[in-house]
Amino acid sequence: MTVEFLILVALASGILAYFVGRLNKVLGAVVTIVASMFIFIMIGYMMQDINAGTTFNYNAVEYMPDFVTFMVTYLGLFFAILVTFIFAMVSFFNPFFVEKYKYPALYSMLYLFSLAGVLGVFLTDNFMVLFFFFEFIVWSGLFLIPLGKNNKAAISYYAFSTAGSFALLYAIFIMFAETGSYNLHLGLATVSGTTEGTYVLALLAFAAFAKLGAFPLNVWLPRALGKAPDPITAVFSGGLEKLGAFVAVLALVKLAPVGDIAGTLGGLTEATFLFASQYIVATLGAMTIIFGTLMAIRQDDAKKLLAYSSMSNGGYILVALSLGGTLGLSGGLYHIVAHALASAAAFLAIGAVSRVTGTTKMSELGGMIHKMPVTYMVYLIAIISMAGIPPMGGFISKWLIFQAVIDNGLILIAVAVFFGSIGSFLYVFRPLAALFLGQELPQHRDKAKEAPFFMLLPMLILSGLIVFTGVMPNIFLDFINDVIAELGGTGLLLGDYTITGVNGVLQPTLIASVFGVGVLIAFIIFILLKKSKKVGLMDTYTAGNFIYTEELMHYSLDFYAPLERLYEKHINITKDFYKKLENKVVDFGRMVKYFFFTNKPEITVFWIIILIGFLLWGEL
Amino acid sequence: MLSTKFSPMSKEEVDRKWWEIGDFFRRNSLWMLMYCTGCCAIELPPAMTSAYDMERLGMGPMATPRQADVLLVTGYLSLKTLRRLIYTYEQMSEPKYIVGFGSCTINGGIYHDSHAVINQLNKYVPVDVFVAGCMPNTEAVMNGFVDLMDLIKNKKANGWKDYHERYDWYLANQKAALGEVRVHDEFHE
Amino acid sequence: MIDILLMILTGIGVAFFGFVLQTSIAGVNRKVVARVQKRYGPKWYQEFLDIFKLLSKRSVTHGWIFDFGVIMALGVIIGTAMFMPLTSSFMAFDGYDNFFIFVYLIAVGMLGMAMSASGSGNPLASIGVMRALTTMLAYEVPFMIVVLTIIKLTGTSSLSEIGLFQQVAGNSWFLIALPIGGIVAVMALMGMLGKKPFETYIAPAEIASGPMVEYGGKQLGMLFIMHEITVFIEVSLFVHLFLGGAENIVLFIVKYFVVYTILNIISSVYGRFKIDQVVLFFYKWPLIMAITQAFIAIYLGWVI
Amino acid sequence: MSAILLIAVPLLAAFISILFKKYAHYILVFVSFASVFALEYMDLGTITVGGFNAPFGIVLILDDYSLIALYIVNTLFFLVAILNCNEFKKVGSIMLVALAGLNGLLLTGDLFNLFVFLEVAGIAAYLITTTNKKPLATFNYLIQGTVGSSLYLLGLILLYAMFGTLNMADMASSIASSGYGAGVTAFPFLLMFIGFGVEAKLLPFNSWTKGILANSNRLTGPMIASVYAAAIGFVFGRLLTNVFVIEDTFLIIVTIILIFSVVAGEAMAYASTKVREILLYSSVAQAALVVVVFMSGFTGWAVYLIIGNAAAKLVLFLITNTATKQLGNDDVETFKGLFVNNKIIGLSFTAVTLSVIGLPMFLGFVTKMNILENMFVSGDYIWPAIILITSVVEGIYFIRLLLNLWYKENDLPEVKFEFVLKYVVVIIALLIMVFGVYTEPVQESADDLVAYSYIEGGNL
Amino acid sequence: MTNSMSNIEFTTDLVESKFSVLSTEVVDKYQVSFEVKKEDVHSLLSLLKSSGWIQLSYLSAVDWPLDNEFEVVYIVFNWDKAVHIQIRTRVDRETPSINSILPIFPGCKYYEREAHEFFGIKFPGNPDHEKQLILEEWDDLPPLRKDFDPRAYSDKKFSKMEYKNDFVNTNGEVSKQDARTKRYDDIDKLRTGGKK
Repeated sequence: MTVEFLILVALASGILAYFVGRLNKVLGAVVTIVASMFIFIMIGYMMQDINAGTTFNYNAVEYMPDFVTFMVTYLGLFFAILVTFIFAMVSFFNPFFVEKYKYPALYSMLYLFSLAGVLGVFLTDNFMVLFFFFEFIVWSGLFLIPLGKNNKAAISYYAFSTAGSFALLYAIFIMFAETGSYNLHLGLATVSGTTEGTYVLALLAFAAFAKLGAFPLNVWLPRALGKAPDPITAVFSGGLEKLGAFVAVLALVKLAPVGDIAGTLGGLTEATFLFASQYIVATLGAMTIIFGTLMAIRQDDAKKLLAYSSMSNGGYILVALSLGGTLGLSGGLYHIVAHALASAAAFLAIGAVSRVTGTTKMSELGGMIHKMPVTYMVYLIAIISMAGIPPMGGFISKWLIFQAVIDNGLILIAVAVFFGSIGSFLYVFRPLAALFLGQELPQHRDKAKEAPFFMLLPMLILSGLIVFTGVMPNIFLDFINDVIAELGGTGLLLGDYTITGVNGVLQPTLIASVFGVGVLIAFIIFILLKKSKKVGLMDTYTAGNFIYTEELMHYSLDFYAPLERLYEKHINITKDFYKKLENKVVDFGRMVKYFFFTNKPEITVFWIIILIGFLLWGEL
Repeated sequence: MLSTKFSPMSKEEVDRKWWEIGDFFRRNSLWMLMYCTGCCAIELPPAMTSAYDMERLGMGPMATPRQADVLLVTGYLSLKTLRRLIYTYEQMSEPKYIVGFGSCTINGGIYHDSHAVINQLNKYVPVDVFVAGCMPNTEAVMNGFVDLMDLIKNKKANGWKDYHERYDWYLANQKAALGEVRVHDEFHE
Repeated sequence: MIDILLMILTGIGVAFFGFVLQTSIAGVNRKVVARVQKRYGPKWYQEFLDIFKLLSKRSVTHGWIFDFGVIMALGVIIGTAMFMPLTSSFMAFDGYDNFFIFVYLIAVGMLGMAMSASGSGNPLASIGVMRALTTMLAYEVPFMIVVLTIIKLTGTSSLSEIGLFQQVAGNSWFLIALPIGGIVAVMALMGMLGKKPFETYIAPAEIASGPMVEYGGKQLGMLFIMHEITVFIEVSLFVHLFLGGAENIVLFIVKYFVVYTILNIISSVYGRFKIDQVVLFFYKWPLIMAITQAFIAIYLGWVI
Repeated sequence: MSAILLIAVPLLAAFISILFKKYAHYILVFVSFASVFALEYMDLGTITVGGFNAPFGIVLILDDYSLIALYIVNTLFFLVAILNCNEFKKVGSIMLVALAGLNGLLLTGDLFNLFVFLEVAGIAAYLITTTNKKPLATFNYLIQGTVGSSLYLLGLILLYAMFGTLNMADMASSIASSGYGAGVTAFPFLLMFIGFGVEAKLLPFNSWTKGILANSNRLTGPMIASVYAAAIGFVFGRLLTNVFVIEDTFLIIVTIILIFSVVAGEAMAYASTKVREILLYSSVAQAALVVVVFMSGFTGWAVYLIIGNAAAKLVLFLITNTATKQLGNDDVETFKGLFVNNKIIGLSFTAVTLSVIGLPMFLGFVTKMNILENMFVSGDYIWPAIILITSVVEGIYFIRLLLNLWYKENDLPEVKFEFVLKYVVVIIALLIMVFGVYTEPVQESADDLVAYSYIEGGNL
Repeated sequence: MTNSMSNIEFTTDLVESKFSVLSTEVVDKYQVSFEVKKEDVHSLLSLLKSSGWIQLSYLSAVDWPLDNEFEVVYIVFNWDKAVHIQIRTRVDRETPSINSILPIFPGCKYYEREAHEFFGIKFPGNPDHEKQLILEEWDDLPPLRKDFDPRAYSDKKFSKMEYKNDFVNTNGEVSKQDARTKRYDDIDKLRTGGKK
């Protein structure tokens, strides 16, 4: 099975989905399920016969240029399996959502086109191919996002993604000018450590930041994810955002870091073992964590909240990858897995709610748990992982990242990392409390019902995997060790069930079983005692007042108001910056228009004279 | 007469034993919900602070009816507060007790002829202990609590059971005085 | 297999010991606080009476999540306590007493309780949860920075090994070795335990005891047990991290008692902060002090 | 067949059409089609007009470069003509003159002759733009065009005084061998550059464009923005590769002008809220880009840039002006949701726009990538950065426009597009897409064109 | 002293110059009372509000059963001059009604509801004035009317403690309760001159 075949399958089935979708909307979406499942399984098969550096050269169709080559590496396969899996899982949602959108057939087509783009990006050794598919994903996403709520989001998505991909392109051309070929590994190896390497590193980092939505290129992410169609949000957060992580791996791991060792900090040296480039990226990653967390705490829209949490988790990935080393790399890569699964599951759960209620605003929802218990459990598991709590996958990666940070003695970065970690409890709890728990609001009481089986299936599979990654992480870490070995590092020391870090041993399976024992004991205590009397949700302590309105008893708006008040004035700096930048461009345009585009020909003559005068003056 | 033979206890007996054990805990850890409607509430601070130190009996104030064991009704009850009192009492988890303070809860006290104040609390909710006086002094209050503990020990503090058994009677009284117990209150809608 | 069973049984024993220890000491402390306030105070076993009374009462439930959250909270906290080393050499699961496990497993307990509280449908409970989480955001970061310093200095995140490190001749307790960090840790511990002035999330007169507003009977009793074990874990963390662990169980109990009593005495003379004051407080001095301490200790090597 | 027919026949037809006024538009269509058709049978080479040999007489050059240029311009002209022949019957004769002028511009090898054709084409353009019914704008255009050509003429006179020749190739070799410093030739070159800059819409000589294009109709829009722009672009290419020597101060001024044109063009388009204004400012930037690419010496890719741009602007202006005529104005607000009921037109519009922005799968992508690649290889790191940054801005406003045109719930604007127009735009869009994917011939021909143009155009 | 007196005089002048005041009473040096006709109340209050009496301190009524009238009292306060003004007006007792002053003092909303609840006065113009405010589910005459007997109501509605006979002191002395009853009866007799 060659890569180009799979890409052609994805493209062809995309076109097929379009035409089927024209006939029957739902059937077109079903095509996406079949195709993405097929591609995921085929990618999975690739695992069997991968040896590092297997190249699949392009020879099937002749009119393409020679440089179109594909290569399956551990790194590429790692990302490809993950993202195609997310695509396959999310595709189950398509038939249920596609009818709501304006162009259902287009939706199905672009969904598969994005999938093709993903394969192309991850499984190539050629920069031009990488860039081609990178942009390909951009424009597929560009038309997917506005199918949701509004199209402003698509514009900022386009602006930042394109800025990112153009930075990537610039870096590619720098390498091309150096080597004369578009080979990815050759190019990176050649510039690594040279002056050009510095620029390439900066540009690739820029691209990664733009794709991950990291500070200061964060504006698009919450907008796009908040407004995109629900399945697309899950795909973006779980899958497409990871393109940025991929580029970050290329930039931070495959290129030698630049700058001096030990960035100095007011006479005290903080980053003892880090190079300046690593420290800068880590600092920006830390800023991303803090901004993402603080913004997520403020959101009222559950999807936007999760979008900001994606941003914050992107910061973790950046911090981990920039620190490098065994712990940093494996922590970063594992965090990619953990976050992809968790955020996809969380977004799907929110999507399932929004399907029956038509809104994702937390202030308009409440008590969904009584009608959608399974969805609630899926969300719960997802957020436990997102907050990095055992026994879910997120804990393993955060444990590794913490150790990497502590091992490097990065105090200020550690503040951000810990802050994000605790802050994530705050924001992930909010949808839980406001959307699923609390009073059951009358406007959704009759409409709401549990999602159908085919929507629950992917959610449950994802939840199962989240738990599995937390209980038996060694299976995944083994593969990550292969990836790290391919990148030229040393992998983690893994026992049968244990993970050995720098300063401690972790036994996730043990934690999970002790967890189980504890819950069992608690359950026995609970069951032995007298049975409780069931009372209604409105029969609560109200200081004796008779209250009949559910909304009054539901605390969901401005959940963290006292905390928000402390920082709300300072939080929008990036947004304001881009707003101002845009205004500056507009002002400049208007100014030029005002000075040069009048209905008076003499103005032009005036400018011509000025210009000639300039020339003569220069000469004299 | 000592029985030498081991005889398995019946279920009722087991329940009774457990109940007695439970009564021991309950009387040694009475948590109060203070419904400070009237002037008698002023007697509670001295009872709680260093002068009389209620905590040595294991008593303490609680914030919500769900957590509390004993409801203190400290003084007169207007119609409006009685509604809230009944609602609060019904929210308490069982076993639960009521202590009525002052003559107002017994016979209306100085408000006996008011159009807005009820005269006799135990018509509407079961009161286990009354503390007489207008207002009762602190020793009387403490004595009332000790009496309540004795009642619990002797299984006589059965007001909450009475409320279950004669609920119709209580409800009829409540309705006669109040009309409807649960009213719509425009400030909470 | 039998090994593992034995280990788990030991763990349950540790958790039970922790519960009994903390509940007794809490009772004694109620007496201590009463004496501070010129009162006589309750019996030393009053806390047991309270808990068993609650377990014996009839309770109400607001739906399955209300019960499930309580079970989850208690269960996870029991599980966490099972990892806790009692002395620096005795623990149920040797080598797995990783600091991060405690910090994060306690969070699961909090999550369970928060979930259950919000599931009751009472807005006061949600407000309480909000405040609890906000408080957590406040105290956790300075504390973690101090612990980072310790882990960086000792090279291990295992509690018992950190304890053993301090027992080596020539090394002093971290409370003394890192005096600024020690002060921060004490403040953070008060936040963790929800002692005044950081008991904002309970605030009985204001939000009717916050998350606990709807609990009565067995659920409240189970939450009390959970609370006692949580306190046990948190105070033990402090003992192991800052007070040189414990060579034997008696020393452990003594250190534990001293720490808990001093905290209680401090808190008994304070009023209560508002929630934003809590956050501002922790992000002002403790955080600066913690960072300063970390720089001094890690990069300048000034450790007493 | 001699290339001179391409100039003579339209001119002749123009005079004939005055006699048969009623059939002028048929003649126009026929002649423009014939000239496309005739290109197939043209012999490559130099034609001396009137028997005077090269440096002294007027020559017409038909090499690969001018052949491609003729193909493009004539085809586009034909499309514009056939789409508008019924609506604008009156300007048939003038259109024929314009065709003659344009063909002359592309063919001529003589600098003074170039001026003549520039005037012919220019006057035809002024007359065509009168159909906008905005006399002031046309007057503005007229004045500026005339100033521009006068400056060109002035520069030419200076050059003639210096080198005594008007032939392009001869001039080039004379300059190379004369030993004059760059400073001396800079002034005449600058005058000529400005002269052409007015026609090529470079800032700051282009204030006429707003008046003309923002009020354009279905004829003038495509005509000026696509056909004329392509022709002027090609001529600019000829001059930049073969005649001008760009050095020192001249280089600085030209670079400033071009950077300013590109940046300000995109910024102005970004600041606009009318569809035609967006398109016209975007073409200002694109025109400057074409000049940049010619200046950098990538003739082949510059040609593709012109092709892509001209085709795109043809489609965009055709659709926009058709819709504007039916909707009354061209505010983006009015246009919102235009494509919801006109999917085919919309898809073509989208494809063409994406190509202009340079997204993959479209011709624009291939062109842009190759230009950038070549620039990098030649060691130029500044222009790629500017191009990429402005591309982001360009992308943003075009995408914003597209999304506005595609997404609206109700109150959709009612616009009818005629059959022929649909065919034309779909075919152009398809071609752009096909050559975006099937890049081999583009790649090869572009590389070849660099070589040919240099030899045959430069060293006659 | 002089200042506050002059404030009172100023006030009196202000009101009496514009309106026909039925009676003026200077209550103390900070308070003055005017009785006006029902028709004048609104314009007078508007005038006062524009002259600085911006706060409606209270609105209530007095029952005059013998005159068969209710006296509605508005108390407004001036923060600059520290003068309270009582505006009194009489309304008919059988169909008590006076237009609401909601447009002048929006804060009167709840006072008027209270007055309606306790006296039964209607306030057309206040859309909420008939909603219940303090007395929930009230089922009798408005309780602050003089013809409402609270004791009878209490006896009717609220059951009393029934004392067993042995609690009652019968050693030839009259119980305090009986004595009090007798005293009340005597007073009634004196007041009504023996008429029932």
